[in-house]
Amino acid sequence: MWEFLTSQMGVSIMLAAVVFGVMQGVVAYSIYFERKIAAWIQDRCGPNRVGPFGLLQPIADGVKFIFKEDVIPGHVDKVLFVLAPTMMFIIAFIGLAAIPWGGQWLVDGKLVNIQVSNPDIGLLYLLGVGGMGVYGVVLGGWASNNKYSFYGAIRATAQMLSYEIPMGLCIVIVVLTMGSLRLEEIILPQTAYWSGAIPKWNIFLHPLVFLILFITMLAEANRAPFDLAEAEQELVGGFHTEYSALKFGMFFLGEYAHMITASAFISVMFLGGWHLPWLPWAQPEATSFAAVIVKMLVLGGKIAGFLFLMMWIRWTLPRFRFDQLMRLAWLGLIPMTLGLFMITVGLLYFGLHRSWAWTCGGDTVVLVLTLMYVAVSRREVSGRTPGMNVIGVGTAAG
Amino acid sequence: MNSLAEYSVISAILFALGLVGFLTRRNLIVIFLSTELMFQGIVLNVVTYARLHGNTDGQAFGLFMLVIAAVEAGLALGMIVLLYRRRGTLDAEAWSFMHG
Amino acid sequence: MIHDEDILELSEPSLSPAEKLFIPQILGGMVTTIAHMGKSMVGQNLTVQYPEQKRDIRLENYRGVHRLNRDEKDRVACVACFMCSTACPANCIHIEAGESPWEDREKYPVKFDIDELRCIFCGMCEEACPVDAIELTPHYDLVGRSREEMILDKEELLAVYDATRELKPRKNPHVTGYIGTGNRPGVTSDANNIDKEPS
Amino acid sequence: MTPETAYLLYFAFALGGAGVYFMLPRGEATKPAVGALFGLGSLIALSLVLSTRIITPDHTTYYFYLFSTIAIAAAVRVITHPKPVYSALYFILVVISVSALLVLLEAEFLAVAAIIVYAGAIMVTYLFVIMLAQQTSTPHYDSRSREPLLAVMAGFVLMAAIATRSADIAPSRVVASDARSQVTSPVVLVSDGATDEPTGTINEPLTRGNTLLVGASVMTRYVVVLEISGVLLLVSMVGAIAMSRKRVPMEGYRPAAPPLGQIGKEVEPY
Repeated sequence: MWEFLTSQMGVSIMLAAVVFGVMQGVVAYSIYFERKIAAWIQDRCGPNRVGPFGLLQPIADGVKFIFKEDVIPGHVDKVLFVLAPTMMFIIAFIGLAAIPWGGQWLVDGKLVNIQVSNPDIGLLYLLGVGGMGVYGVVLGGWASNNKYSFYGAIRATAQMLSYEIPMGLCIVIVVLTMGSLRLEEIILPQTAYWSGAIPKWNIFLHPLVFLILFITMLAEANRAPFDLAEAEQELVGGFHTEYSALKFGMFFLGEYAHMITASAFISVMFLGGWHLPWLPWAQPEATSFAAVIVKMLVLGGKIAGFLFLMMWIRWTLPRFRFDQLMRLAWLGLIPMTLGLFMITVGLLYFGLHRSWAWTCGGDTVVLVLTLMYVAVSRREVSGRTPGMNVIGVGTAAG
Repeated sequence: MNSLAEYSVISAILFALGLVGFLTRRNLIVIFLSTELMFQGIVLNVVTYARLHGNTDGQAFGLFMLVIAAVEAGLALGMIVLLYRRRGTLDAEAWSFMHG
Repeated sequence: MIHDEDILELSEPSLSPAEKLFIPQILGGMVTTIAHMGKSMVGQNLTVQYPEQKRDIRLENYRGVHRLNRDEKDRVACVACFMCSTACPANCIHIEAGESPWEDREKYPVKFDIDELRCIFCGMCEEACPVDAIELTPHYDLVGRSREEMILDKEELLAVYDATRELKPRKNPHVTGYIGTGNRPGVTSDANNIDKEPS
Repeated sequence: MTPETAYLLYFAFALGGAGVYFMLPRGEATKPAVGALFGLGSLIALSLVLSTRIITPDHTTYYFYLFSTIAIAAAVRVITHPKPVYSALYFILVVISVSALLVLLEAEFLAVAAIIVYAGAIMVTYLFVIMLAQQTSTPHYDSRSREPLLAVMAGFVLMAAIATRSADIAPSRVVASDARSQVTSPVVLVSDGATDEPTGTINEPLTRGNTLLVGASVMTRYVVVLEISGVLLLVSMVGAIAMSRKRVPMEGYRPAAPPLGQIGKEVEPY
């Protein structure tokens, strides 16, 4: 039994169970913290009725979601209506399978990866899973047979398709820099130090790419300020207008699980995953069981930091308008990432892709060019440009 | 361990099913879906034979096939949208007068 | 009619490059919100913890649940004149009048129902009442499990009076000349003095 | 392949053809249950044929059966489901299960690339168009197929032809034609003792990283193809934009105006 438990497959199975179970709780409590943070930012108290400091609120919410009447409206496409929240939930969770949680564990003289699966193509797997994430929204919106839901679905589709391009390009830049698609091999070079002090995290190497990837992650996870698919003021509830009870709960949990997956992903890509400088437990050489736990906690802390950042942004920024959203992707992020991509390829050719001065110089060049473009561009934020409403005049009725 | 013949049988089935769909269905979108189904069969077949040869040329061609599929989808969907706007229907027979 | 001088022409503010880039503005906004968050986390928020804490309200003119006042002999003060139900914009007052068993008035309400769900708490009934028999109390947390329960009849309205008598004593209506139904603490208006004079 | 297995294979395809014929939308005459029954029989017969090819069953065998069953069943539903949205969703299922088969063939990179490109991008666009264009009620052209019998016969005869031929892989020829291959890995050819016909089988996995091999192949031998496919993508982008940019009303043709104020009654919402 011990033999099996300490084999790679046993560890993977256990880790899958643990991650899935723990993530349910984490997701539930991230909803609690979202409400708390929102309340604090708005000078309120937040949930404080159920249990001390309202800490049992997620359980109460869960009970409510389960026991409420699960309405399936008569006019919906029933199969897809039921399928959509399930897909949202599952797809948000399966991305966690490729995350390296705790480096390696030396047990009985052999090293075991603390990772559910360590495929050659871990990054691409995450990208593929992320691309599938839109189906829950689209199907839910369409199956509801409700105009508001449908608008939400259409917005989500266009948004995800647009933001997948800069996201993919950012990932390609990281892959070019690190030279591997395996997540564990992306972490390992990041555990070295520059001049013995600063960890070689990719965020220092490519700060602009990190920023852009974070923005696209927000958009992919349907988070504010990119949550146009569920814009309450315009679309009632967007794609989940018709949903109630457990199905709505699954949409809700799916959104937060998506945030966690995205945070874990970006931590691994840019913040060294489980690595923390100067902490001997969180170094690749440490392979004891305690080190594994510490590494998991470090990665968890980074995920929590990103979650807090996302919540902070959500309760600070107003939602984008749709044309602003599209312009940001197509005229802002995609040209920037293309420029960064070309610079990275050039640096790779000369073997300078891991040198801090050159990569940051490249990022600065792209940033300065963007700033110059923005400074000379005459577009205002309102999006009302001269001649804009000419489009569409004189066309046939569709 | 399987022999590779099974994979090519599956790919043949996928291809032929795509063909049946292409011939019978009248909805333009489903017709194009059927061609994508045929693509899937072909990709599987190509990779199977490449695996048999022990090299990766088949996977390279699978990748190019993905490119072709993307190109086809882009153009086909653009065309379908155009046709739908003209006629308000997705029926392929609505355009049968274009023959000759 | 909108006059030309009332129209205010607005144009978009022109944005600096930093504002067009969003990022400095976003960072400024995030600093603001985190400052608020820090303040709230140490307990400086404005929320009233409702069931435990209650906001101070002005007892004299808060428009909460209705009550039917009793006069000095604990009889219902209403004379069933239908002024309140006539004045009610929501048509929530239903009165059935009967011949009064007492000598000092002709009619009294046999039934007096107020549908608190229809009521809009405008206070018109209070204004209309010639004998100040109907009043709105500072009592605002009225709950019920059914619609029927929310229609208060005469006894319930009188019970509201009994419950809120201490909190908001009945005004001394000089028109009726009833005495001894209480005085409003801290109010030394002419009305109080006038009411006392006949005694 | 012995004649017996060949006949069993033909029988499986005949059953499958009947199943697809019954499942194809033919208005009132559609009998999905009967079709599903035939299809089940066909799958069982097919698995009997394929099981004769198994040399040593291991876990990949079970995965192969699982994912190929899903792929075939989903593919049948792609072409037979009267609602295009469901067709598209079943197609995603086909893509995923074919990707799983590709993973079994140790082509992980292509598998995930297929999921990203097909499921992540192409099918989303398809769904987008379907949802914009299609009502929830099934229009007549979706509930009636065109010449189902002839098409099924043609398709399944073709299927039988290809499948029978490809089940007879002769590895000696294969190895001979592989002489010029640059990137090679050990291929062990194991003889199929039951039929005394040789069958190509891989006992050792590709040693180097799959992505690396594909990348080397694409970037060296097929770099011209890569460039051409890039140009093709550009052309299609230009074409798609040019096509959908402007709406050109046809000469003298007026689209039927939708009845006003009837949404939700005569006209289903979208």
